[in-house]
Amino acid sequence: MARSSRLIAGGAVLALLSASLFAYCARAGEKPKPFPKVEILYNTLESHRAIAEALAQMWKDELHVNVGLANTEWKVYLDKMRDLDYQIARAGWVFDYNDPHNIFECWQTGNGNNRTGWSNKKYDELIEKATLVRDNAERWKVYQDAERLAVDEAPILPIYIYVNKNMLSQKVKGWYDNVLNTHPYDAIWIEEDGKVAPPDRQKLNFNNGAEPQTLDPAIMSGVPESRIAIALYEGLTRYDPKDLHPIPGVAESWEISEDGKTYTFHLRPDARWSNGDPVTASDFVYSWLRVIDPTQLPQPAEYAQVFDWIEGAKPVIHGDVKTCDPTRIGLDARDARTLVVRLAAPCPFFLNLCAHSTYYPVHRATVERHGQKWTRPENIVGNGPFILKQWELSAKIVFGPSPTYWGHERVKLHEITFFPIDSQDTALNKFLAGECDWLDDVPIARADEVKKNPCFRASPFLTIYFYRFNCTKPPFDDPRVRRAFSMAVDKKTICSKVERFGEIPLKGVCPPCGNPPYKGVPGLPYDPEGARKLLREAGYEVP
Amino acid sequence: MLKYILRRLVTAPLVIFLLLVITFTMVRVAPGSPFSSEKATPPEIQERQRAFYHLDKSIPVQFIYYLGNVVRGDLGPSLKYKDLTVNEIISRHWLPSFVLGTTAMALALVMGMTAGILAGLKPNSRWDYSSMTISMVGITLPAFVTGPLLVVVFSLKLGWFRVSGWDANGFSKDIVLPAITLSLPYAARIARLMRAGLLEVVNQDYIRTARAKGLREHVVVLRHALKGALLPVVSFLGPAVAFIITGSLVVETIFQVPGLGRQFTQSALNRDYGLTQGLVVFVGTLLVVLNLVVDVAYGFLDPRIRYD
Amino acid sequence: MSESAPVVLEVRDLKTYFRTDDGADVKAVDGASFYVRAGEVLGIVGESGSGKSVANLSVLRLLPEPPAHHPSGEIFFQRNPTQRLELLRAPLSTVRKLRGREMAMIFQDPMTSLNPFLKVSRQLTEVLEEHEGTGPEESRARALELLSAVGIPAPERRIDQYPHQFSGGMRQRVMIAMALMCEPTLLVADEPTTALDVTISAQILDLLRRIHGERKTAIVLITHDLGVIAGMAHRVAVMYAGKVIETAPVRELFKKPLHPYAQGLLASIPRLDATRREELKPIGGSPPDLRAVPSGCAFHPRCPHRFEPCDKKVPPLLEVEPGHYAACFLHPQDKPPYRGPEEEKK
Amino acid sequence: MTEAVAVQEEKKEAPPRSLWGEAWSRLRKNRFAVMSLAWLSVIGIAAALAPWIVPYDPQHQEWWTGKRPPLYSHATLELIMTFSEGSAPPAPFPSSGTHVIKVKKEEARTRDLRIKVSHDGKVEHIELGPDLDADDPHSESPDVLALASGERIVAGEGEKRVAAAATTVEKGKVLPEPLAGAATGQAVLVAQWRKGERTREVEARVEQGKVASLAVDSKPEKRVEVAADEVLDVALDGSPFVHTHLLGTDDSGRDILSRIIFGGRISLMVGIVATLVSLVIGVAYGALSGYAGGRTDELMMRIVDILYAIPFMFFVIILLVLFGRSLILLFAAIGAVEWLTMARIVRGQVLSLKEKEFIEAARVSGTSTFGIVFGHLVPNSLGTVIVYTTLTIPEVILTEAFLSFLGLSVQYNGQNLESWGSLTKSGMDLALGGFPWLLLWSATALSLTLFALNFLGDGLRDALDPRLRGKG
Repeated sequence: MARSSRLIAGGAVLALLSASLFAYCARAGEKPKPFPKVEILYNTLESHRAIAEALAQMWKDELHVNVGLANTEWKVYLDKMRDLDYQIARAGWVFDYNDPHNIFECWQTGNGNNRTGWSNKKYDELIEKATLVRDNAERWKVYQDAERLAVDEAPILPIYIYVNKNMLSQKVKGWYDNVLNTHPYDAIWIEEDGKVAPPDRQKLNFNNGAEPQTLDPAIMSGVPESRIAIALYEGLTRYDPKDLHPIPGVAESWEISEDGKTYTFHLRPDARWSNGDPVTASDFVYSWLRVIDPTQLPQPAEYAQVFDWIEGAKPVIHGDVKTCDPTRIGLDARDARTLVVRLAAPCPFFLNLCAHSTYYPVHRATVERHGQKWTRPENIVGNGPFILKQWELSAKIVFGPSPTYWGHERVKLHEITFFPIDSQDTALNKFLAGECDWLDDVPIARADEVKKNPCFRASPFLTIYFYRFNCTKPPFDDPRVRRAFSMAVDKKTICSKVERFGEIPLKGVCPPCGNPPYKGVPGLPYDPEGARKLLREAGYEVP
Repeated sequence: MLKYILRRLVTAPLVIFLLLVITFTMVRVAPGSPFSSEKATPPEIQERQRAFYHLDKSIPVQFIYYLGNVVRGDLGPSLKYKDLTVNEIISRHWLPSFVLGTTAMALALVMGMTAGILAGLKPNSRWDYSSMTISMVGITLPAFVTGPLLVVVFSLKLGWFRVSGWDANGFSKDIVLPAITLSLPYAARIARLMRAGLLEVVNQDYIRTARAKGLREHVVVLRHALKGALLPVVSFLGPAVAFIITGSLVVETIFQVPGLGRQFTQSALNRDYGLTQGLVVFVGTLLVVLNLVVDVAYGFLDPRIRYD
Repeated sequence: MSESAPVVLEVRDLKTYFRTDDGADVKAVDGASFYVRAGEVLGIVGESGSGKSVANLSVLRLLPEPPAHHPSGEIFFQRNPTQRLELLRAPLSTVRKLRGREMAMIFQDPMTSLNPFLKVSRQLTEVLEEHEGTGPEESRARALELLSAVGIPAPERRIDQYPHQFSGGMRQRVMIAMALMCEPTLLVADEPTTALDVTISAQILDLLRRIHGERKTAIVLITHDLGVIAGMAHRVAVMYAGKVIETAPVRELFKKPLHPYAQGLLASIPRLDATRREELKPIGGSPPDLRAVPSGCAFHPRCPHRFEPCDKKVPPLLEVEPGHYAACFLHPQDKPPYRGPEEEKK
Repeated sequence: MTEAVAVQEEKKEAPPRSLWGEAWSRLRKNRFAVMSLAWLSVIGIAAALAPWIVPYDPQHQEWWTGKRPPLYSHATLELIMTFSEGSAPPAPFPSSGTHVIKVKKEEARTRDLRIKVSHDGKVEHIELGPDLDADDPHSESPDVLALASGERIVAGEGEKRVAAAATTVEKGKVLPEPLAGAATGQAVLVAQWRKGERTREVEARVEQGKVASLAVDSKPEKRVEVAADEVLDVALDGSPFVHTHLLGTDDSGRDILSRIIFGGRISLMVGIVATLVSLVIGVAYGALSGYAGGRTDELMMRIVDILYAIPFMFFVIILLVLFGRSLILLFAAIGAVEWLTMARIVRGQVLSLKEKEFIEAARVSGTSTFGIVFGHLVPNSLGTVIVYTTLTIPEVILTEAFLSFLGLSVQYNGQNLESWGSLTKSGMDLALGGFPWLLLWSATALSLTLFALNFLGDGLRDALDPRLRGKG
């Protein structure tokens, strides 16, 4: 230690000397300027910090750039992103539905989720064009052109594709790894000794990670809420438990018009609310209008823009038309069992949207009778496979099977308990003690221990981790600089050493998704030498 | 005495009003909006949300509006938990905090006073050193270390308790580990205060008088010394009780107790203005009342104090 | 006072030292001897720091040990005609049983010597309950009786009050009542009037005198006030720097003090019976530092008569006149030394 | 014990020892206080000199050596080193133990693998470097590894480049030739570094601890310097350059000892500066309030009561959120909260002091109010203030630890410097996963320091408060 400390001391002196010499030379020379100090913005979490630290070191080692870290609290971070008050900022994107459009639309000029200041007319046009293409394979080609543009200009630094980090008790069956980490409860059952367990032991304890903010599908937005919503409600379509393609839900069949703009849904006759009322087409019209028309909901719906696709809805949602005239919205309950939906533009993934929580129906009479209190356990009426039995705030929410659900014979689970445990350590301990059957996340710090556990299930997750560059301010207004920074990052090391669950390095801007799977373009390579060269080209001094 | 209590109760609303003014401005000046989220919401919708919660008005108008509701006992809506009002959130979370807090405090008193008396009676003895060393550990180890360690030993290894959980009906085995974790630092502090108090009282003239009367040592301690030595403990208890029963963020997080403690920081981090303000009003009121209770208890302990 | 009355308490060559932090000893009492007979009032007089209180606290073993310790000395207490106890070496539990029951103590400051947190009734009755096992009602009756005996008006009402509701004089009366609860054979009054103002002080002394008259309790009266001694004591012991330097029947001492310190003390107080205006003469210098007591006679640095041997040798306590002992080289050194009450009788 | 008190008063007059001198001598007798003082000095000096004494850069990550136990050694070259013929290389070299061999593929980009070989020549561990296995994300530690012919191996006995035939390396088996030479032969260091645009190689042959021959790009050289950030690749045969991590490494391969020393810097700085802030505000406020007395005093104390009712953590969190997470702000925030108690204590002291004669005297002699308060009252209550200060510092350090739990750790100069609190917090998470030393060291450092501060505070109180003398 003594010797190495002397080494350090000597090193520090020499480094200082060489640095000052360097600075002197740089000032004496003419063109190449030293690279300014760069700050990485990230928020609160330990894992974000670990990645930021890794990036800082890589940029320091490979590009000789002085990098600082700025940890901010979540809401401040969001503000800074919105106001483009950052240089490089960490970001993530959880896909709302299984289609590349979900991420590609983000980088269009003026999209609220862009937050990089990057704007490329050609890209915008390509994305617009893509929505008009009905065949997915054809559509993918358009996206690939767009992705090439995005890769080349590098408004973002893609890092990796998440993996689902589920811990699932081996007695839980009918649960399948999938890219949205969505697991319909009507498919799940509990097995004991290789046989289906008796009904009184068909119990699933799940850590949902947070207390739901609301049980009203119209205004819910988060993952914990949607996990509860798929138990309580059912949309026109629902997800196939294995590969998540839309399968009949309340609608037993549908027809799509030639131009892809008119959908005619036929509702199943045995669809019932939990109070026994039939689920009708006008229930859907009421529920959807409730979201579209801002005057109807007590609280504004955060996710209302998912209805933008429906004819006449967009101007109402975005306030361009002040009063909502229901007849001008493309919804038509032709009879109790037929719903006709007209879209403003063909939406290739509209059937996926129909399984989204904002598209779930609500029971009109109940909502009108109880107002804001309709979601209380004593009032709530749903049409899903389960009904709410008990809700202890911040402790647990308990569901039982709904006897009026059209497919109630399929449902095997007798009881589902959702815990709102926000401490991953506590949740993992709870799982290890057998008090919980399924977790959807585990603490990174305990990766080594978790990975040895046979209950651990890792699978690709349709969520990406990336960094945004602020393309409006120097030095990152220069695409060469952005490319250089991207090329100096060893994603492999980050995936295997910083994150440790087999995260997959993300090359382009979009992970494989959709049906048939979208295959992205090759991204920027890991090439420190090339990165240095680019930086020099951009006029910066690189030793 | 009654007059004194009344006078203090009259000034209480003033204290709470000031508290409210401070928090009200602080949360609104703080950067970040309650409605910003990772996925962008169109500005029109955010505008609509602001209007719904009256956040589009000027701050004084908002304040007057809010104050009117508070006076009527309505703490308004929560901005995050959209189905619930602040009144509901507080009323459904305070009990676990309260039960846990009082249990922990009782535990802390028993452990702390025992250790403190043992140490104070025989200063510089083995008893003194061992109980003071143990209480030092209690003070110096943060709850986020002791809590998980207890879980590992008693839940995972021995399987005596559940890792987390809370019985809605109140008491159950689940309370043991969180109560111990929560009580340790308080017990330690009480032990030290108790010891110091005893050492001070034992040198008083009236203790010599008691000895000169030929009283047995335990009578001297329990009857003559303890009451005086308790005074510093009691004045510590005032704020301590308020904080312990309004919940400990760390312990509630580790053991997932559905209490108020976590709401406190979470509401601030979420910019849930309504809940933050409501909690401040609630805890502020509690604090004022508890300080009053402590002062009155002080009066009972020390007959020399007169309130007029 | 008859010389044949039994000796209740005898202190022989008592040394009480306090160990300080740096290991040195503070010699608060350094070889003091005195005794008191049944029914007798012994006055102990001296400046602050002369060791008079410490000596008596040692008698009741009320000093915390450590730091207090006793390199030498014996303290004999006559419990009854047959039982004589040596207190310094007796188990503390035995001494504790004597406290309050057979030896009671009244302290200097009535403001701090009563427990402010307990009602007067509690503090009185607990003595009886502790020693005699008397029931609460009987104890209370006895307490009431004593409270009226010590002159507290409306004892029925006042017994349930707290000490802070009493005036200083009243508190000292309570202290006295407390000391008398078990009818002790020996009462140590440690400067009982120092903290009180003059009129109250006179009342308390009256009370003590009356109690002594009625109950014939042996009293050790510690004071720095010779006037108090003159009015109450039968015999006097003068202490200086932890030693008794002169002891005599009260009249002898007032008539003819032998030690220059006692002479100085007498000269420094106004005498009510003085026939002519005398000038008050304070003693020069200041009391010695007990960690470094002057060699020889501790008083010699302040003594107007000091001469050759004073700073070399410690003068022994000798019977200069019959029954009048003094420790000073001014007096002939061939007199018999002090040997305590037993020797006297022979 | 009136006599005893009198004795003490006399004692003070006789040998003119100051109150502080006496307190100091009493403190010295308190074994715990002395031990605490010693520990605090060690920690304090270490923290003050942190940048000069830490063995490694606390922020430098070496991901391939994460979460290693105490005393773990590994090979890397990242320091500036001067080699000259005949002298000893600048680190323990060679030593016995395990070996790391690097193999380079015949490609433009640097790719490497590490084979850890135990002393008996068996392969203990095979690890792939970045990008070597780009096609398979899950095979980070293969059990068997095949090396194609034509891949360059930058290691070997006396040779720096061995064109290997196809070779298979297998866990638990003896290393095949020509790799085996690396494990047994004499020490040869091969380093590549960048000088300007060129990549150069230095080869140092070490025999019996001394550099026997030196060559740069195969040309003999007497002396050569290699700077840390220029090193591209290092291979050692025989024994590795030993980097010993006394307390082990954390999950990113950073040296724990260095991090703890730097952590102490943050924790102590937060503790001391925040306490000083509270001291300044509290003393001034309390002294003025106590000296003014009457209605002013009552009003000022009422304000303190009101501020007491503000839930403390909430206040700090809001402040941190409001103004960003700077270290300075944390000081101010905590200090601004902690001053309340200080003000009450000082006020109490001043209330009792201001009735004393010397204040009366100062007033009569025309000293200004300011002069009386800060010239007489404050200095005379210093003892109590110092005691309280030593007890406030640990409180503040714990508060900072608590904030770390919330993820509100502080930032300074754009670096994430972890305090003991946040080291303990992150250590706690990892400790549960089977890496106890990650918790142990930081928790021990934190606890011992808090221990010491508390003991010192107690010792000071006993030393400064004569009433407890003889007892304490």
